[in-house]
Amino acid sequence: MIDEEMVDYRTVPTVCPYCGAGCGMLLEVCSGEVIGVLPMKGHPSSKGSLCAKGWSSPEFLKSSNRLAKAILREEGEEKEVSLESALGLVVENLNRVLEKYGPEAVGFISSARCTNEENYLLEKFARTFAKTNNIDHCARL
Amino acid sequence: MTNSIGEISRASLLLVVGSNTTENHTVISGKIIEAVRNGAELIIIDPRKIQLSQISSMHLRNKPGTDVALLCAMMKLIIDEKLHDENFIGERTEGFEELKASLGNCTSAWASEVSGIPVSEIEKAARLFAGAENASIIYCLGATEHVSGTDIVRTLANLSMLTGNVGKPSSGVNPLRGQNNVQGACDMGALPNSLPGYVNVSDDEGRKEFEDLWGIKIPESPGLTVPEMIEQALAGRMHFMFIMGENTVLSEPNSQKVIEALKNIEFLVVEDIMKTDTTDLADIAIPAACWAEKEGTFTSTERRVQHVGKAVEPPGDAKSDLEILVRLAGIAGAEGFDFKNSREVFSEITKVVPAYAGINYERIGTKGIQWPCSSPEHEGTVFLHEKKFTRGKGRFQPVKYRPPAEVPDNEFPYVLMTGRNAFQYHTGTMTRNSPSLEREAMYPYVEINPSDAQKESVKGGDMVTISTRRGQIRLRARVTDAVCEGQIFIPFHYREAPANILTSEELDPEVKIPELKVCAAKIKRGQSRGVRSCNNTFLNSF
Amino acid sequence: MASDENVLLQDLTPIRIVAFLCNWCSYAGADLAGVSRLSYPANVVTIRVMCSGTVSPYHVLKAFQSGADGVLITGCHIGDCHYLKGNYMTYKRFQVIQGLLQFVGIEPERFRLEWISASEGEKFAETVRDFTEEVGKLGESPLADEREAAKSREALMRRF
Amino acid sequence: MSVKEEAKNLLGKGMDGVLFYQMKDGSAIPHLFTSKDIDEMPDVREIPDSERYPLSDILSKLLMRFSSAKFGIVARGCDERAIIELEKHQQIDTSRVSLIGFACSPELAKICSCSKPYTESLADEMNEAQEISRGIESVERMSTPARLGFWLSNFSVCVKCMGCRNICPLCFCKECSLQDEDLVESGVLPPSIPTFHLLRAIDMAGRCVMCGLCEEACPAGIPLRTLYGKVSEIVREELGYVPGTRGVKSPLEELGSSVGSDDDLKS
Repeated sequence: MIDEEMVDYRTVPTVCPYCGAGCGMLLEVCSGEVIGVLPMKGHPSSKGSLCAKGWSSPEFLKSSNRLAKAILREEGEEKEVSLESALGLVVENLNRVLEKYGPEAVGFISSARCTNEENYLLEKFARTFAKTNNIDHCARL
Repeated sequence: MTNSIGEISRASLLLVVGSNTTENHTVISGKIIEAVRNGAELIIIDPRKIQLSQISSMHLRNKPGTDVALLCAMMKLIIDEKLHDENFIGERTEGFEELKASLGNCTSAWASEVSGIPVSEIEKAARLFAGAENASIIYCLGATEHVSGTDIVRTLANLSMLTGNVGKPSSGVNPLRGQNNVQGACDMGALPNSLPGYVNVSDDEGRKEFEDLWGIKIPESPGLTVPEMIEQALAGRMHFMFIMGENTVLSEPNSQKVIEALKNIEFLVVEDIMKTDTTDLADIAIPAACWAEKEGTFTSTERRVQHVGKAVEPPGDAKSDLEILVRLAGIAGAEGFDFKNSREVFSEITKVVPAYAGINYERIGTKGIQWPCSSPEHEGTVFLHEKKFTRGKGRFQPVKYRPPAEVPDNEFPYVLMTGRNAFQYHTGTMTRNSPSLEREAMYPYVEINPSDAQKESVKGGDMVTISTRRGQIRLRARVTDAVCEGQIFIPFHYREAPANILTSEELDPEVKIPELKVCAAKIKRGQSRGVRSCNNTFLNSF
Repeated sequence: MASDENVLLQDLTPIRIVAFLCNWCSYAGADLAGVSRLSYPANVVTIRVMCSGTVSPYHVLKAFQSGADGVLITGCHIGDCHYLKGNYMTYKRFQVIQGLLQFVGIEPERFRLEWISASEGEKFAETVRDFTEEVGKLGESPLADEREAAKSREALMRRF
Repeated sequence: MSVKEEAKNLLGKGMDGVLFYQMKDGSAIPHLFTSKDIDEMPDVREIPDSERYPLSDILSKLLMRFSSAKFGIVARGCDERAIIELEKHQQIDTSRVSLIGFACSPELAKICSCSKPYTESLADEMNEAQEISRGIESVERMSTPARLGFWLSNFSVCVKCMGCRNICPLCFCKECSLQDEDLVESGVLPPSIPTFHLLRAIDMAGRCVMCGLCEEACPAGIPLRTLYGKVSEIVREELGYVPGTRGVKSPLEELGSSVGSDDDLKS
C-alpha cells in the first residue's frame, strides 16, 4: 500500500451541458480533477449514448480562457478585483440606477445554460428586488 | 415535447420540420434512425439537405419560410379527402369549422407556387401523414426562427390534432430544445411575461399568489424581451443590465447593433465561465462555475427534471451562479434569498410551480422525473394531453400564411440561413475551447450551391464576402448541394466571421423570436488565399 | 487530401489500379518488364515501397477511397525478403483486409497479392494483364459513388 | 465468498483500492472502493445487466496516474480479456493488479452473444462455451451488392460521435487513425464512407475482445459487433489468434512470426 498518494476514483452522475436532449453522463473524477466522461448506461432516454460534443465536454473545463477572477473595467482599463467588491459594485450601481431611472431602466438576461434554481433566483431577484419584469433568456435562439 | 424521446423509435411516421437533428440533437436522431429501421416513414421539411435526408421517405426542400403554406395545403387535402380523425376532433377539440373555413384557399397548387414543392409531393406527404398509425412531429428552430414562428407552431398543432395524433404514445408535437435548460428556464419564469409555472404576469389572481408568497408587489405589465431590451439600450433608456451566462454579442441578430447597445448601457454586469465577446464589454465580469462545478437541476426537452452533480471545484474565484446570486441578494439586503444550497431553492420551486410539486432531489435520482408531477406519489408524465388538454378542449387556431420579412431582390439575391454544425455549439464558448471538436470544424464557412458558385465564379475554399443590409463578413466558401440554388448557409459559431452581423432583427410579433433563418444576402468573391492552408476536401465536396 | 494520385487516376479510364511494388524484387521485376518491352495495360499506377510489409492497411483503404478499382501488392517471394520476414506481415495483413472487404460487399478479386522477383519481368506483365482484366470484368469500384449506394432506406431496415 | 469479502481481503493484503460499481439511485456507476467505503460495495447480482462500463480502461488510467499503487478489480469475462490484451500492449502492469472474477447472467451472455461470459478462474465451473454467430452468417448470406448496400447504409447514418472509439477498452493510441486528415476528412458527416469504419475494423483486428461496448454506445445503432466479430473471426481462422487469451501476442503486432505453412504462402 502506498502512503503519500491517496488513491481515489469516482464517477459523478450528471447531465450533458449541451443541447436539450438531456443525455445522462458520468464525469470521472480523480483527485479533484475531471479525467474523463462516460455515457450513463441506465439513462432512460439516452441509454448510454452521447454525441461528439458530449464526449468531449470535459475538455473546456481547464481552458486558458476560463474566467477565474472578477474583472472591473474602468475607463478602458481592466483590473482584477475580489468577488466581494465586484458584487458590492453591482449592488451599488443597481441601486443608483433604480433610484435615478426606476425599474424600467434595468434589465436581466438569464440563461438557458444555467440550472432551474439559478433561473428561479435571478427571476425572483429581478421581480422582487428590482421590481421589474425585464427578465428574459435566450429561449428564442 | 408533448411526448418523450424514448417514444420516437416506435412511431410509424415522423415529420421532421426545420431540424438538422443529426448534427444538433444527435442522440434524438438516433431514435429517428431506430424508427426508420423499424419501418417508419420519415418526411423531412427543410430547405437544406441533412444527414437524415438519405434515409427519408420524402424530403420536401421548400423555399425558406414557407412551411406554413405547405402544411396548410396538407391539412386542406386531409380534410377534403376526409382523412381527418373525426372522433378525436369531435370529442377532444373545438374550432374545427373555423379551421376548415380558413383553409379555403390553401390549395396544393397555391402551396406549390409559394413553396416550390410539386403538387404531387405535397399531396403524397399529406396522405402519408394522415394514414399513419402514430405520427410524431419533431420541429426545431428552423421552423420557428421566422417572423411567422408562432404560426408554424400553431399549424403543426392543428395538423397533429386534425389527425388525432395527440395524447397517445409515439405521436404529438415535439419541439427540440436547443439548449440544456431552455425548458427549465421557461418553467422557472425567466420570461418577461410569465411568472414561474407559466403564470401570466397580467393574470391578477396568479400574480397575487406570488405577491403573497414573496411579500412584494409585482408589476402587472409584461417586461421586455432580450431584443426589446437591446432596442431600449440603444435608445439610451436601459441603464443597468445583468447578463447571466449568455454571449449576447454573438447570439443575438445584428451583432453590430447589439455591441452598440451594450456599450450604451451605463453599467453592464456579465457573468460567464469563459472570457467572451460579451464579457469584454462588461463593466464588471464575474467568474462563474460551469456545469461540472455546481449542483442543481436541468429540465430537458422531454420535460425531464434531472440532477446535475458537482464533480470538481471551480477555478479561482469562480462561484456557482446560485452562490453569486445569493451573495448579491445578501449585499443588496433583498429578502427571501436565504438559501444554503440548490436543494433549498428547489424546494421553494416545488411550492410555486405546480408541475414540479411532487419532485424532490431524492426522487430525481439519476434517472430524472418528467413533469407534470403533482404529488410525491405521482410518477411523472411520459406524454401530455392523454385524457384532456390543459385548457380542456384543444382549440384549432386558424393561421394565415405570411411571407418572410426580407426576401431576396436584385441587390441581395440570395436567401441567407444560419444555424449550427455538428461539432460546434452556439457561440462556441465551450466547444471552441475543446480541442477535439475544434479540430473538426475550425474555420467559418458559407455553404453555396454548385450552380450559384459557378455563377459567382467561386470555387470551394475561396474567400468570399457575404453582405446584407446590416453588415458583411469574410469567410471561406464550401460548395455543396446541401443548400438549394439561391440559398446560402452560415453557421454562427465563429467570432472571426460572426453570422449574426448579417442577420435581420425582424421579430415575430407575438413571441419576439428573430427571423434568423431568412434574410437577403449577396456573395462577392474575395482574394483567393492558399487553398491548401485549410481543409480543402471539406470545402470542396464538388 | 488533394493529391497527385487523383490527378493521375483521372486520366486513366475506365479501370484504375494502384500497385504497391517492393523496391528490391517487384519493382526490379517491373523494370525488367519495361526493359524487355513486354506490354501490359497502362491502367496501373505504381507506388514504390521499400518492402511490401510497409504497406499499411491504411494505404490500401486510401487507394480505394481515392477511386482505385483494384489494388495490387507485390513483394519478394517468401524466404527472399530483404528484411527477412517483412512479407510475412504483408501476407497476414492481406488476409485480414481481403476478408473484411469481402464481408462489406467489395469483391475480393479487387485486391490481390503476388510474389514477383527481380527476374520475373514476364510474371509482372502477366499479373498486371490478368488483374486488369479481372477487375475490368467487375467494372468500376462501387465505392466510387459511395454516397449513391448509401442512400437505400431498405438496406437500413434489413434485419439479421 | 462474496465479492465484497474478497475485495476486503485484497485491501487487507495491501491493495490500495478495488475497482467495481457503486449503486447510486438505481444506477450502477464505476467506483474505486477503498478501506473507507468498502462496506458499500454491492453484490454482483445487484448490477443491472445493461449497465456495463470499460472497467479495464479505467484500471489502465488509474495505474498510470498512481504509479506505485496496487489495485483490485471485480471483473467480468470481457474485462479480464481486455486486461490480458492490454498487458500485451504494455498498457497495464498486471503485477499491480489482482482480479476477482464473476460470471455474467445467462440473459446478458445471450444479449452479448458472448462465448465466454466469465473469467478464467471460473472456467472449470462453467459449461463448455459455445460459439455464437453475431449476425455474421446472415450478412454473409446476402449477395455481394446487398452486403455493400447494407453496410454503406449503416455507415451513412454514422454521426461521428467517436463513442465506439472512446468507450473501447482496447483503443489507447495517442494518435488515432480516425483523426488522420488524409484518411478521414474532418468536419464531414457522415465521416468518409466506408473508410472510417473499415479503418476502425482493421485496427480492431487482433485486439477486439468482443465486449460489445461500442455497439451499445452507438447512437445510430450500427451493428459494430458484427463487423468487428467478422474481423476477429478472420484473425482466428487465418492467423490462429484469439485476443484476450494468455500467451503470445497478436501475429499482426509481431513482424516475422510464421503463419500457415510455407506452401500456403507460395501459392
